[in-house]
Amino acid sequence: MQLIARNITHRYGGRLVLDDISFSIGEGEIVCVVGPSGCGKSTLLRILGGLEKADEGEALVAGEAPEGSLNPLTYIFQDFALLPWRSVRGNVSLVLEDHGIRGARANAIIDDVLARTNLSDFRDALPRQLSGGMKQRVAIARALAVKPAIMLMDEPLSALDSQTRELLMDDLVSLWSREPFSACYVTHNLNEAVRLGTRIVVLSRRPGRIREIVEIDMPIDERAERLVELEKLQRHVWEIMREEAREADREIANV
Amino acid sequence: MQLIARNITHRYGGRLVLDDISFSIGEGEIVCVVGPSGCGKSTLLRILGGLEKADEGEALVAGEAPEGSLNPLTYIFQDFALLPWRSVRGNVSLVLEDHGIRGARANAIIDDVLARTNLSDFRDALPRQLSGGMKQRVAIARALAVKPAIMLMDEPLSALDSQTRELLMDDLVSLWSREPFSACYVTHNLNEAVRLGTRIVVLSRRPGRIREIVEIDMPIDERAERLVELEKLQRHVWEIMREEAREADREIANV
Amino acid sequence: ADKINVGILSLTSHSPSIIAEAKGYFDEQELEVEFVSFQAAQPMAVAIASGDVDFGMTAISGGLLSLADKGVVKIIGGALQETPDVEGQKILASKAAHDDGVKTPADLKGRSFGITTTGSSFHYMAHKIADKEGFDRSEIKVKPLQKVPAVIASLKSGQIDAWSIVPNIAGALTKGPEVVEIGKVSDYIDNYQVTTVFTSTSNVEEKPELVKRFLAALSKGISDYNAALVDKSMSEEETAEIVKAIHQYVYSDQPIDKADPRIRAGAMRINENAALSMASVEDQLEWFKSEGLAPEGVTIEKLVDTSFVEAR
Amino acid sequence: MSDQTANAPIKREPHEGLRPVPFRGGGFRHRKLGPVAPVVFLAILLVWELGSRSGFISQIALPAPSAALAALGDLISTGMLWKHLGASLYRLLVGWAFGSLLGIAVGLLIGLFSLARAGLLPLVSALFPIPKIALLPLFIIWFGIGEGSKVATILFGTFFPTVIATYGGVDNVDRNLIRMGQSFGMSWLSIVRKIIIPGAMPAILSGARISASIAIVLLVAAEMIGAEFGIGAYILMAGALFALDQLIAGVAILSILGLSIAWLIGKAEQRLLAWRN
Amino acid sequence: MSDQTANAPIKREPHEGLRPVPFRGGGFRHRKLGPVAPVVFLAILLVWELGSRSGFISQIALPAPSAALAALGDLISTGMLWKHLGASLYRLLVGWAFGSLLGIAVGLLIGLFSLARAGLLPLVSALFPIPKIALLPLFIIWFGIGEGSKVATILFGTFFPTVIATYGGVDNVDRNLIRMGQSFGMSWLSIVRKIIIPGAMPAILSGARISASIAIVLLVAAEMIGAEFGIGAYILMAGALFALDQLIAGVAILSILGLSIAWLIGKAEQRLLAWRN
Ligand SMILES: Nc1ncnc2c1ncn2[C@@H]1O[C@H](COP(=O)(O)OP(=O)(O)OP(=O)(O)O)[C@@H](O)[C@H]1O
Ligand SMILES: Nc1ncnc2c1ncn2[C@@H]1O[C@H](COP(=O)(O)OP(=O)(O)OP(=O)(O)O)[C@@H](O)[C@H]1O
Ligand SMILES: [Mg+2]
Ligand SMILES: [Mg+2]
Repeated sequence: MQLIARNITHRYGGRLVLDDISFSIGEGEIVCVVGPSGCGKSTLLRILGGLEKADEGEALVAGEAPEGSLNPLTYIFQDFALLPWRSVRGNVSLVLEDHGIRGARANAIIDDVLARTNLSDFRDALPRQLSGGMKQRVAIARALAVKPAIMLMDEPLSALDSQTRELLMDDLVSLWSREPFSACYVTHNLNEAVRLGTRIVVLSRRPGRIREIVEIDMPIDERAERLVELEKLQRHVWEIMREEAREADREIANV
Repeated sequence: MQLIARNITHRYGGRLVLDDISFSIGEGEIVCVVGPSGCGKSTLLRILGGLEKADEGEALVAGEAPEGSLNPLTYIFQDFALLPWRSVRGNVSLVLEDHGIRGARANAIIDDVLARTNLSDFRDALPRQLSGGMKQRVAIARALAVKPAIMLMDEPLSALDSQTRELLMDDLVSLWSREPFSACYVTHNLNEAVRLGTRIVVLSRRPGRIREIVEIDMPIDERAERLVELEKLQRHVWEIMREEAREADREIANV
Repeated sequence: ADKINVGILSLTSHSPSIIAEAKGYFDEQELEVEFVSFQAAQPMAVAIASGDVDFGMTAISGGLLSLADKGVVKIIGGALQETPDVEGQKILASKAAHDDGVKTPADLKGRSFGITTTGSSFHYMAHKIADKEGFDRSEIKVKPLQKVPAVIASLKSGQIDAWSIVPNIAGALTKGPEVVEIGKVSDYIDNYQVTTVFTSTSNVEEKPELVKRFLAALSKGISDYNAALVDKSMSEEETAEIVKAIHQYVYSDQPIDKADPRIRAGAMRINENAALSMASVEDQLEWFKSEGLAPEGVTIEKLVDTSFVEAR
Repeated sequence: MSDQTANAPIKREPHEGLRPVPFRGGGFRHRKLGPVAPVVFLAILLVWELGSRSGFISQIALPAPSAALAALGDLISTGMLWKHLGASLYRLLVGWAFGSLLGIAVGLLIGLFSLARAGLLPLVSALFPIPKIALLPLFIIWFGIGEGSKVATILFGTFFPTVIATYGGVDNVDRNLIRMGQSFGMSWLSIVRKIIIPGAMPAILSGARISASIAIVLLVAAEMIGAEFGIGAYILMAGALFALDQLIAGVAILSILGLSIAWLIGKAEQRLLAWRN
Repeated sequence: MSDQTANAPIKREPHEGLRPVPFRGGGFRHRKLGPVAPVVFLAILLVWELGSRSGFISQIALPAPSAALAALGDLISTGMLWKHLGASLYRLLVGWAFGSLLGIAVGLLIGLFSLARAGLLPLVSALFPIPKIALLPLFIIWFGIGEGSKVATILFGTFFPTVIATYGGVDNVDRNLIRMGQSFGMSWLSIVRKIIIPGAMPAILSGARISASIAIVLLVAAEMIGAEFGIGAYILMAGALFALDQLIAGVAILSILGLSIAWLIGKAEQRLLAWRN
């Protein structure tokens, strides 16, 4: 399945937030969207996943979702969005219940996704007992449980400390290497973008416009060994963005 | 002035948090303390600044504070710790008032520190109107206003998004280049540590013990051009810490 | 047997119906009686209007007149009445006021007078004193204090100057040093019909037989009550029997030996056969209207049904 | 690595089977529906009026709104409204002001000193739930039947919630701000004045909101004792005379009074807490 | 770049003028001071008792605590305590249970539907501040003099705060959790059942805490209407007889009742909200 943003423009209360955004996400591709604070990245991702309606333009899908996909477009949120009153397994089973999957079938799926995210020992823990990194792993497990065609990830690592972020990036790479998934990966962090993206969509500050789309031809699972090359690429993207970021940071909220 | 940690050991409710930590911070040195979550970095910094008493060992200072230093040991906090009901200048003047500095003398100091942190245009803004990066700049301006001998910085950049972090790191480097300050800089982020530290104290996971002290001989203001060398150093520190970080992340809170 | 609810207050003056029940007079009339206790007369009147209670005894108040005006309750007989031959309500002054020159009710000009609520019988008595002593009603300052105990506390602590109340409470109060008796209500109001028997209009109109049977039984209770407690013409055993019956509802939280004298002290004459003094009722109605405490439209016909008892 | 500039034609867009992403983000959001509230109010009043006129709602169960309005009109035309309102407002203001000031003072003590907390807090918790009407007989003895007992009733009623709101507010002041103050060597008094009290202000104001509505509820109880004038006294008199039209009129005045005070506190919050969003 | 292994001797430590960093982190922390509260209670009781015995506190101003205790003893020995408590608890329980259930239902409506919010919320805000004692005459007509009007008084008193707590709780449910539910295609009902109601539960329970204390306060007002038994009726009767010892005993019972209910709700919170810290 492919996801296509076609000329998406959006306003909030008359204020232009996104201006004519078009790009596409192909099978097995991770498209990273980077841009300064408040440039509309989260809004764009909400529109792509059907949680918000664009003022102009549209989000389109093409092709069939893979066999057995319960929720083709599945989010992973920055703040994890776990129900604090449900255990790890309860949080995963939550998204299966509405599809009528319970009992042994649910258990099989839950066991599988928890094993893939190294969470088997934490089945019965409550979210508050887990570190941030573990919480985000639970959210990833929950997303895997519905067999998504495309994952929509809104700064999945930015609530984590940098060491945990490093660990989770490794986990994401190894998940992808075993079974490549497609994703739209929104982030502030250029390091994440160059480590995970097959393509990087660079947005300007608000109103978000596409400044540049950078293709990265290096296979994702080789990148850990080619950090010096990536460092250069990251510098390049940062050069594009530095002034935008500085201006965005110095904006004063007129509240 | 120098700051010395001598055999500091600390417990919370019987649980060992810091175990026999000793190091020293010389004039004009930035000592970075890195370690996994919950290893006691913040506790150590509180002990160094006299906000908490160590169970064993002690924090010592040697030498005189520079002329006119109102508060030799001055903190910069992760969450900025700005009073939301005071404007930017009100937040800076707060720390002068108790020293009886008001009126024209206060204004001169405030104008100077706001200029040094590029905040002159934001004198009258309230904290809620500012981005995270600007807030931390205000906190830095406030710290500069009391002419500290040594700055104690507790993850000053970790509440910021990575682009803003990049910008603020540049600012810190240029502040340091113009007038070198001493600091104990606590962080999770190895990239920050290798960019700013004259020395890196690497702690193990809780109970925090010194795993290694890494000296970096490269001048701080040359590092932006020698990123590839730093990258290697960062890898080295990460190798020391990776397993510690993974274990710390997988700890379950027994609450 | 017909089931009826009778509202009572925990006062000795409400005991005729209790006696009638204990002695089986209601059974004779084939009435099955359930007593409902109230803390104050006002809610009892409302409960009769709403049909929760069938019969009750209460002083004529603004609330009762308002309900009569709406055509939901009617007075059907008289109960407590001030007569020259028994001790009646007393006018009391606080010690402080007494020392300050309040020796007779005539001195109440410009003084404060405790009442429970606007339009209560206390309010009426205060104004009657003013009328008779020839000063303006507004010169006696009435203080609404909601409840009898509040008035007592205020009087004892000298925060109000005067009050009027039934003799047993008055007697208990004047025993202490804080309160002095300065007069009698009967000197100011002739044949004061203090309380009346009343029921709902629907009972009067739809079940006059029931009302008659209730009054018949009640009358026998009244006779026994007067004989035992007011005239004291009954044998001591019979009296004790009656006091014991009353004790079920009055001062029931106290042991019988403590309650007994209090019950006896609280007795005042109740009109035989529930006879009603129309003159007094008319006077009261007049007063309420003149003070604007009763709706304009209420008339003596709306208020009283004289077909059940002797009206004099 | 190849770059692609903005607005260049999108490559690789597939042309078979394109369909829009289904929308699933609806609901759980509050739309503004302007004139619903007045319409509902008017509808209720209309049904009530018609019910009363047709006799479907019995006179003794509920007076017609027009009757209550007429009673209100009487109050205004005779000028009694201002007398009643004036008396009640005076009691409210004095009782509430002193209750709040005392409550804030005690709340700060409890919030700042461990000893005060250990000694006073259980006392406050034990006395808070005591219904004030139960104490009226005592209040008469303690404070007399003049303004004293009325003001005291309201004062007691507002004191306890204010204490609880205040110490809760102090407890919730960001510990990091206090630590910041200490780290800059600020004096104890400076920290209390410049950090703790402003930080507790939102909680104190929302406590004021609660205590104001408690004060209005207690007005009726307070004016049970020897009050000639006052909205509570007016309601009690109407109840005693079973003048339901006046009763409803009095209750409506209280309700309006409550809404007005809430509105005023809202304004105060907007000014004092302008630093919040 | 040179490495230095842990616990190697520290280089460059200066030896002149070494002095400890001054401590400045004291205060603003709550120490546990175990037995202060009981000591304060006992001290107050003692002073009060001695004051009463010596005549310093007038008998009519306040009875001695021993007298109140004796009255409580009488209540227990005559077995009346259980009769009074039983009657009151029944009213509290029924009134509070129905008030809370209705309140939660209406609160959910207001929280979930814009139309209900626009129509009902102003009504609730207008009716909330009406003092229940003002309505007693009407309650008698509407609900009779039996248990009906007593339960209704408590029901009305608890209904409004529960509505407000519930819709506030629904409003404060993390919007991101709702968005998460929608993004996984959960049905409206599932989102309400599995996300919104559990998310609003802490607010609902703290609303229950408030409404329970309101219910106890209203007990006295409720039992003004033709109650033979009940703690409120007992207090009213004691007030009527000016039996201050019984009055204080009754008030103490209410206070204990309030604290017990608060404790029970605390337990319920611990169980139902075990997922919180
Ligand atoms: N529901 C909304 N109503 C009104 N304005 C909104 C809403 N959501 C977002 N905005 C505004 O739209 C702009 C873009 O917001 P968005 O959250 O998409 O940015 P972002 O790029 O994700 O920012 P960040 O990097 O901080 O996450 C911001 O100025 C924000 O204030
Ligand atoms: N005041 C306190 N009382 C009890 N335990 C505490 C206290 N402060 C910290 N701790 C515990 O001490 C340990 C170290 O805490 P500290 O905040 O110093 O770690 P840290 O290294 O700063 O962690 P992080 O990277 O998450 O900021 C943690 O396990 C923490 O739970
Ligand atoms: Mg965002
Ligand atoms: Mg820390």
